[in-house]
Amino acid sequence: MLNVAVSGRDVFDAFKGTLNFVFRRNARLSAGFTIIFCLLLIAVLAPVIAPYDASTVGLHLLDRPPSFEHLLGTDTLGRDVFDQLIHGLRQSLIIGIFTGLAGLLVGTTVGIISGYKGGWVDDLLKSVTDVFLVIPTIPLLVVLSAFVRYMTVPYMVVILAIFAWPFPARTFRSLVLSYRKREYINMAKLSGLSDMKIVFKEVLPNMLPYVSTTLANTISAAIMAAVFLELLGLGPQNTITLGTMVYWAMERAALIRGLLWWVFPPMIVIVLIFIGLQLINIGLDEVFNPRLRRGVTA
Amino acid sequence: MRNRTESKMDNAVLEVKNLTKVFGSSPAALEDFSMTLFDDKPMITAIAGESGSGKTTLARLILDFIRPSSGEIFWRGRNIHKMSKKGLMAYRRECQAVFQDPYSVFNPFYRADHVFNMAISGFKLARSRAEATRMKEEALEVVGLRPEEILSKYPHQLSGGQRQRIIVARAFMLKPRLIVADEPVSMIDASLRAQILEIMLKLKEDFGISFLFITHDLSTAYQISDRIYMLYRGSVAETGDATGVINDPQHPYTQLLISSIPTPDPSAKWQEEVEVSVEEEMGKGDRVGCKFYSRCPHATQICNESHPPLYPVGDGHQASCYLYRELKRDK
Amino acid sequence: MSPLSSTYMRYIGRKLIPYIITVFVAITANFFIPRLIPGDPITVMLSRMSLSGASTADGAEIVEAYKKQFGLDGSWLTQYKNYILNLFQGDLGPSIMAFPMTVHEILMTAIPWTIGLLVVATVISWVLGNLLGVLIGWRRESKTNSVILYLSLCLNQVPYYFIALILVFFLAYTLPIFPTTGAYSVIGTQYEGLRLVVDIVYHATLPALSIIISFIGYWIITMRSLIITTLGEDYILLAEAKGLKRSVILSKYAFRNALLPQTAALGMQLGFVLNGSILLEIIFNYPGIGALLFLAIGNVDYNLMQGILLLTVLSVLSANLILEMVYPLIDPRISHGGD
Amino acid sequence: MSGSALAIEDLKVYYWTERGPIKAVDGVSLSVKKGERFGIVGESGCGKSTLAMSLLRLIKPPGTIEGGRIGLDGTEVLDLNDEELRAVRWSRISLVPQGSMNSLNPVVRVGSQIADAIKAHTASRERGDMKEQITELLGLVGLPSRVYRMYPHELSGGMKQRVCIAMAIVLKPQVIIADEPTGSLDVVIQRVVTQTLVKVQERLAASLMIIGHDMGYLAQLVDRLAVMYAGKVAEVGAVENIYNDPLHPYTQLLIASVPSVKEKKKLLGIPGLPPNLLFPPPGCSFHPRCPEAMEECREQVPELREVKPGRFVACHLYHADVGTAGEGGE
Repeated sequence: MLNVAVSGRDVFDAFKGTLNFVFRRNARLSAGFTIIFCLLLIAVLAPVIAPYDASTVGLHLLDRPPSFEHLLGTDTLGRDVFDQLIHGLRQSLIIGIFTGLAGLLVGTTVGIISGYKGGWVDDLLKSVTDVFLVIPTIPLLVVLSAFVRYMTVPYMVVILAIFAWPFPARTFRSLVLSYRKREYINMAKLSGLSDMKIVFKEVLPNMLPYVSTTLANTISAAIMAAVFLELLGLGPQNTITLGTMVYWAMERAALIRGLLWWVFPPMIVIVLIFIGLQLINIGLDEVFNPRLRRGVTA
Repeated sequence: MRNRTESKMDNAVLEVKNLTKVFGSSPAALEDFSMTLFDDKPMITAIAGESGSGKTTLARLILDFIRPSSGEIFWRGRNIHKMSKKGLMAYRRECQAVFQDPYSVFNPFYRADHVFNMAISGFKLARSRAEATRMKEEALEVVGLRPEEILSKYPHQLSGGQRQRIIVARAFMLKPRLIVADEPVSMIDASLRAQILEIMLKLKEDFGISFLFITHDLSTAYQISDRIYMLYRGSVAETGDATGVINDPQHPYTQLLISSIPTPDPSAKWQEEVEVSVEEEMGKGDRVGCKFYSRCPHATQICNESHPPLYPVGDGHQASCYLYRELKRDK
Repeated sequence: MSPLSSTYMRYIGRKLIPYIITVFVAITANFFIPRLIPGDPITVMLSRMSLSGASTADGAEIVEAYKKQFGLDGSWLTQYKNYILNLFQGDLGPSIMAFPMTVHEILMTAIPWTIGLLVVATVISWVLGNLLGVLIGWRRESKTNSVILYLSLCLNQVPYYFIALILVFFLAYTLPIFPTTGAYSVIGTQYEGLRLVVDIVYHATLPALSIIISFIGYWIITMRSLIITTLGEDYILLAEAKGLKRSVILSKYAFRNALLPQTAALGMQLGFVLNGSILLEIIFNYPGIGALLFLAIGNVDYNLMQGILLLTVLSVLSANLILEMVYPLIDPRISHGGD
Repeated sequence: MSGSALAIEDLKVYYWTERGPIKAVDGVSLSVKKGERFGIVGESGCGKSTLAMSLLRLIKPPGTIEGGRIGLDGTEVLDLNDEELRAVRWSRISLVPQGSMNSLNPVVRVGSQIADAIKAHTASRERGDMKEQITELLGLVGLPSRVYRMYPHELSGGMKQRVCIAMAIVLKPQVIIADEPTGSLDVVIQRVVTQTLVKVQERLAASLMIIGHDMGYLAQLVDRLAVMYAGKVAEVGAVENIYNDPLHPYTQLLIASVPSVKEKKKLLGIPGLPPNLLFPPPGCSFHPRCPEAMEECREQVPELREVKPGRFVACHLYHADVGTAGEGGE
């Protein structure tokens, strides 16, 4: 037992060093992080900020422009746009984060197993991943969504997750293949570490930056696909999401009738989510790659 | 000297039998290589050769990082590829390694002493943290490093020389029988190189640890090794006592190699011009017979037909060249 | 390395086998996935016909007759068998919703529009994006650079369908310059020659613009980072030491090396072009493959859906295959391939 | 100085980091005579490559040339504007890059890359048949003419290096700089490439400055040798004198730590750590590792002075009795 503690302390101590190193350095990363953090905060506090029930129809007067009482005005069905926006953000983030996490978990496991194990396991998993990557996801998503009679958020997460894992799987497979050849993995083998320990103690810690960038990618891909389906009218019927807001606005020809306060806010928030995630992605990339290069003293 | 219980009838500690390794469709990286290291006297055996001679492949095979295409490796009479997990751990404990690139041997995520901690927890060497620290300090002192300067540092805060000495210290801490040193000093400046070679000599003489010293630099091999294997394109060109082979090389390749080494003496300038055929350089020279045929001044017909076996050319000194075929008959 | 050398042929052979397997898996998936959709095509069609007033007295026989007509009778297995046999004869079967026309004919009318719009727009955004990317990557100090960089960074995050909506709003409603629906004006069917072409381009401007604007950011960012890394290479340093003119260094040394991965990325992007067509064609109700698929799903038209899905898979695969074959010719380093 | 093809005076090149400047080249003065082979030896981090690159003003940010003068047969390189510099590069001073595999453009044929150098410096009328010129050059460095149409990845390390040598002499420059030309090559190929370099240099009667870290290799090759340590020149002199009678303690230790195949000698390394260029030690930067360090060494930076005819050394051991051939020190 004692010996495990000795090297376990290493992992904790190393984490501390990496974290404070990361946030001191990069403006883009902190910018991206603040955007996403604020959006998450709003989503979590949604019931407090927007207490009215956003989805019931006819509560308020129709087509009211933004006023003190309705910050973002109301829509043709008499619903407060600001409430919809807040609850829509919450649902969209829920879809994005859960799908992203599911895709990441399945993807990294498949990627690491096939990358580290090699042999027929690798061939099998790699061909399955390749088939998924080649088959066009959008048309199949549309067909599958049509399959669900009454679409809800959980269903959407499941359908999107089916196509969320191949990309991280391929990324992590190539990462593990490259990290496996590093000399310090041989050093670990020479120290009698088991395969499991090598993967979790030696390979994974170095791949942390890639885990976070891939998570940012899978979440933004999931939200992109969700909004796509919602704009086709295949989104969840019972709950408001950012995508369904835009869909209902388009159904009611909000653009032509000039109800800009109904159409543009959800679009802006969606784009804000993507920009936040991309800034985090680029920030992490810059922080971790040069470090690896700078790691070699002159 | 450590007391060794003589349990084996012949005290061969490492036996390599007809080892061959082929990567993909290219010519064999290592072909029919055999070698035996004995346990009675700790020795530094040099495996010398240019890039592409198969020396690193041999090291990776012995350390069981890659599996041979054919041939076996025996440690204390037992085939390492057929060992149980426990058996392999015991083998690892007794056969350690030092690698070439001091920068890639350390996991950048952890502090420098992580290499020690891995070995300690892997082989369950210490019962308490204090004992673990003491082992680390003792090992670092043997290689001439001050523990307080090293233990808390991250790898990128240390120089190449310091890192390499830490890796040697780690190997020493496990008290192995054999250390496979794959080009341990080729990436270190000349001035620091000498110190690491001195450490290797000290470990051999004071702690009875044998070395398999893989290098492309014959002059370092000459300085510290007892026996030497000259590798060329995956097969042994010449082998024997290090001083004998380098002072009086028999195989034409070894002669060319030694004459090409620039000596730090301005008066002894290179004499004649050396020609290397274009095909040779392009690495297309995949031959049936002797692999040195296309560059050998004494090449004859038979050299092109079959690969020459190792003929004895002196006391324990062998060369794989048909020039010495007659010697065999009249010996 | 000449395209006919034996190593090249072996390289291609080795690449073909996984593709054949993938095509087979895709074909099988195409058969089963549409059948998951609830309801069956015949009942949907009958209900639609009854809506339009056609008399459907004895429903059962008609249903049987139509099923035989479209080969929907018998178990899924027999249908699968016929589907595969017909496929090899290149017959995608009749379209259920637009009965007299076969799937093949419908696809032929839709493909040119999608290919014309999306492929052309993607290539335009690729060319513009790369040129701008080189500019930023080459002259790194100037102020405008970071402006362009951040603009393309944000632009790249706005999905093409939002840009479409914004364009429709500004360039069609507030300033009625461009049409927002159809691929050609209704009266346009009489136009010929140049007038028709102008009319088509006029209608295609907004959809094409939304693709160009949304993807140009991606190409700018990737080319910029490629140029910056290439400029750090040793051969650029030697080129400067040789006293070459800056223009020669940029074009023959930096750009040519940076262009290779971008060409591969273009190949991949073209393969997935059908992916993006659905929403775009619905917003502009452009008569392409995407709009067709959406229609087919609405009418649960198995044969049409199978045809379209197969088409998208084949387009992705052929794009990859062409890329794999062409790439070794433009990048000498990958002569005999083999990863 | 008139006979010198290259005259470097008090050259300073610094790399700027957040914690201050790294003085890679800290006041170096050297001169290379016409047709001479001049070697610069020193361990990694001593600034020899930076010095080589600064001669063609190829120092990239965060590096800057802080000061000093680089005289190329009368032309002051540091005063040239961009256009003049471009004209001088390669036509009067050329570079054989480090042995790394990446110095040739991977997607352009070898012949065309050499032709670029000609096109950059000669008007199209006077170029004549470039293909014929280049294949003749390739023959001179021992390469078959079919190499003209080949791509860099199809060549071995040694052949790529000889292509670079052919490229370096295509405009018949006055000075050739070779920065560790045989760094990553095997011993036999190293010898072939080096002999090519010497043959080519003698044919052009150009001056050749060779940068290396292996004393043995340079001994075979150069007429005069400079030893560099921590951005400064420790000792300069004819190569025979440096080897037989090294003055500077660092040179002595450097020669002693080179293993030779001739006789087995106790290997003497140099104790201590390589110098920290960010915060160099006060006085002579070698004093922490110098066996003969004196009080004076820790305070004053020694100047490079001619203590014997043609022998320069920067060490306080010799400065007390300048001019006399005394053994050394008080």
